[in-house]
Amino acid sequence: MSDFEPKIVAFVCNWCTYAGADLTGTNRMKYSPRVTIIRFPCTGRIDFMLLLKAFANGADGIIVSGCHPNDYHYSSGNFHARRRWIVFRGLLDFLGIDVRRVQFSWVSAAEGAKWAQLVDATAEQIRQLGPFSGYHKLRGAGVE
Amino acid sequence: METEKKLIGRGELEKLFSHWRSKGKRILAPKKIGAKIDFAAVTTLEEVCLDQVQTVQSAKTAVFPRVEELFSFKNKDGRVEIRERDQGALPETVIFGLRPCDDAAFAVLKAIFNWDSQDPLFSARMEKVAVIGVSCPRADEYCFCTSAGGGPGGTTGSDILLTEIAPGEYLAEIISEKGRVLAGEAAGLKPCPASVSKEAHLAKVEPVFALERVAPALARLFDDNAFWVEQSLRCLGCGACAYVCPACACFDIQDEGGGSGQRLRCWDSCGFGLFTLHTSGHNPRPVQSQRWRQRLMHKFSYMPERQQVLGCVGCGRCSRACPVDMNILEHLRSVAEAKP
Amino acid sequence: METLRNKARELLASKTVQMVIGYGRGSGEAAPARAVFIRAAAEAESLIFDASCQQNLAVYLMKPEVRQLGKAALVATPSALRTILQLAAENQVKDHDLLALAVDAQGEVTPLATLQTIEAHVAALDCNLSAGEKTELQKYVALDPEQRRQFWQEEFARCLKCYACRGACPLCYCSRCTVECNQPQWIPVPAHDLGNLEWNVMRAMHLAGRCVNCGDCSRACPVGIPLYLLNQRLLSEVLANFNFRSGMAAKADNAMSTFKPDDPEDFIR
Amino acid sequence: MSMADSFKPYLMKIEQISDETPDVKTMRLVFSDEREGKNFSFRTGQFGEYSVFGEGECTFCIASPPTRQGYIECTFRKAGRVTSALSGLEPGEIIGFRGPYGNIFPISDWEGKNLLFIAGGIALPPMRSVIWNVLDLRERYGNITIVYGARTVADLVYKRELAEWAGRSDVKLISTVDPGGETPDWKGEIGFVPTVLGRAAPAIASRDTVAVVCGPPVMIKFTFPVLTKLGFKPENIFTTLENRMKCGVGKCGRCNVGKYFVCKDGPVFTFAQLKDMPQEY
Repeated sequence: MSDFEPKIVAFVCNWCTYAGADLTGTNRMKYSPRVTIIRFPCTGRIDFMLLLKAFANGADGIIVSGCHPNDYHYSSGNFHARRRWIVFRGLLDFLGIDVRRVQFSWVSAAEGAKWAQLVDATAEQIRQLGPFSGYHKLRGAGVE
Repeated sequence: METEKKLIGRGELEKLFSHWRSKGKRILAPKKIGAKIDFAAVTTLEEVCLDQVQTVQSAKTAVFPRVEELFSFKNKDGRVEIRERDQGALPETVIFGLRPCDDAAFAVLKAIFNWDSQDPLFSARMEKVAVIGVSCPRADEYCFCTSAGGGPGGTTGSDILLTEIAPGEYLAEIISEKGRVLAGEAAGLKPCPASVSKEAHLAKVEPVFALERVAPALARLFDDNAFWVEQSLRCLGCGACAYVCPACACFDIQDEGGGSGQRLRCWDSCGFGLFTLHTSGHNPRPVQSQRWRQRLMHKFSYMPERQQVLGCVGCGRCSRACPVDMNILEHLRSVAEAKP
Repeated sequence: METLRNKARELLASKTVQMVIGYGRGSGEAAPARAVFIRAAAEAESLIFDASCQQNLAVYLMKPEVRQLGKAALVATPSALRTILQLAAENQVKDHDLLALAVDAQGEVTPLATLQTIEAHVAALDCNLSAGEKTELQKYVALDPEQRRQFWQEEFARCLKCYACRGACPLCYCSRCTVECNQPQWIPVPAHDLGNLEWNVMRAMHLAGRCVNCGDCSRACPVGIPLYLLNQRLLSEVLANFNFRSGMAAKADNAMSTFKPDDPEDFIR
Repeated sequence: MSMADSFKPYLMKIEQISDETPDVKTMRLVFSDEREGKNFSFRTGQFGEYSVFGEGECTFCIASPPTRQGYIECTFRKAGRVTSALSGLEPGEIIGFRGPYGNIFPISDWEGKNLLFIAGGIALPPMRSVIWNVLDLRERYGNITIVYGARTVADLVYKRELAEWAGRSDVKLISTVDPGGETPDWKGEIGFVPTVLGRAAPAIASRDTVAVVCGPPVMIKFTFPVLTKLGFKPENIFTTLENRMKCGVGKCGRCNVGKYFVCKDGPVFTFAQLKDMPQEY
């Protein structure tokens, strides 16, 4: 398992986390290269179906991140998103899907260091959990 | 081929199961799954349930699976490669313990898939399937095989039909060449005395409507919107009836897997609004009453005329599975009895 | 039962409503009762109400060909009453669109002509999960995640994608369901393992904060998948985290499209 | 046809793409495998299933005439999942094609007769095949009249070919746009197709004339009475139907109009046949 390098997809908002991740880069901070960032206008746009698609397409772990509450570009999208994450997490857990594979976070445009820590910590967590082969194997299963 | 009659005991059947298993054959038979009884892969006779009147689903999955690959493809760097299925790899299957109505349904499926041209995948699967039916000692209020041209001891579509004439003792009617081959694999088949008859061991299923009146009545009723609205008010527009039906074979074709994927064939149902919806938004059957009408017309009017076969075997599954009790038997009766 | 029939006769004779949607005898063992659409006082004698009458008849309020028949009186179980309120909250039914005939296990019939009276009636009901439901749900919550995963995988593997669950659900009224949207293709069309999981996750999520736990999805499922467990789990989640219950008020925000600034976020880094 | 029956398509290379309108394109397709191309034949009126691998199949007629060999053409509007994907392809890319399917326009029966073609909007493509087919065999037919209309000038497809037909002395082309759809330099007619047809009536003889009508249901609905009034017999009016299809070979169960399969018994039907068919199209 030690040579397993996880595939992580990060769904982030344009205004805070994406800018934060950018800051990480301009500050020349190093973090795990295992993450693929997908930028959204707002965390409110990050539908749970996108997360499922990421897993189906081979992701081992997912990061979802946006602006801190009350420090937000569109005033309330992240509050809405938070509600959906709560319920979606509850559903994943009930379906026996390990919720440690989905990491939610708030990372502001000023938190370049936090972004680096978040990615590293998530990568480490997923490395320990191993590849999400149970989910990946669903693809193609049930076709005769 | 002339039907041959033999006697076979449960012990012999058990041996046959292990023989098939040793040959690597898949055995599909009614099995208890949760609170329901349905066809599933089994390995021993022990697992098989024969007490039920009917299983929830039919055995059509053996020849027309919910989802099957037509072919796979690779679309890369401007080149496309198509890989056709290896039909030799399709599983040799024995379907055991299905009722005579289900056996008869294979003839309906053949008519649908092969009426104008052969469907190669269906035909290849069909080729590898042997059918051992068990006639019906009991029926319920949803059964109407005798109104749909069949019967509780009907042999159409079976390779071998078993009738339990005493506990653990079966009369085996060997109907087809495939049946003869199967029977040849069984040691200890006993000759059947002429005095043995299955009739006494069959359920009584009284005919409930006159089939010959249905098609002409349907043709007459086609434009009677009020009639169809009334018939279908309860209908929720789901596909449960079509999916449990042994003779429904409408399908969809879907691509999956992006540039390197599969073209799949999967079940579809005329009950869905999407079934006929044009891309423009126009729908030739925009409301549920028209979709329900299509279901009856297709099975009882169009198929008899175009494919020379009734699209229904009277198993009653659709009525049992319907969440809102759309009982097809009642509907057919009211069609047959509708005044000209 | 006679009270119900008399009420129906009176409503139809006085033309207060054009139709009574209620329960009549079903055709056999698989369906002891079924929906009937009574349009003449003389037909009211076919109405029944007993323990076998379980379907949430509010599903027909959203069906175009039933709606065309005019104003309805709806024989409404507690679940159906809550459904009516939830539909009202979602702007699908208006006050005076229908008349509810609330029925209970004792055979009492309470005509409720306005959404306000339905609210008052529902407020007096116990809308919590029953003790039996809680125990059963807890049984699954207590399993270890791998066992739960296996359980659901086996259950979903049987799913035929017949959409009986969707058809039976009075809150699945979208004229074009997500499964019918193919640009992009959100949910795979075929009933294979991935398609079945995604469909069932999507169905549960889209009902979160809306489902009133009538159980019709599970009763409709021909292969017996216990979909109610998913719904109950999510409504418990919504209640515990947001103190919100669906189908209690005719004017209410949707739990999933609103928020409180202090919603829990202990899981967010 | 064993290849088509297994649902395995021919691989076709996109040779050329023409933009007809902002969302309508015509593609010229050639067989990747030359041998398959040599063995392939079709007749006018037939259709096929075109596929983008990974997206799926969709149904259109073959818009080129069988008299032009070595390629087939299709014209489609970007509307659904597959046509959107198709729209994004470039020349040189490979798509799938199954066919030909369905029946034909019986053009050999029409020899010696006058022909009247009436089309609306995106329904010109199936008619383009038969128009070029008879134009390529021009001496076998009498007068040829084409009435073609679209909502606006921008929606007219095959503009270059319309200009070519307009310039020919052996074809009479009447093109029209719906009121309000004209541009300042529009020189054709203004009005709905059935109205324009009525106006042009004196020039159209119904005796010894076959009419072919393709268009949206509403255009067809109002065109038939005009033709009937002109004296056309129902069996001399042809149209081609479209319904949602998946298999193209009479099995998948969704394209039927009553007991008729649009994919097997059609897509070409006469008005005489349509009169006996339910309104399920």
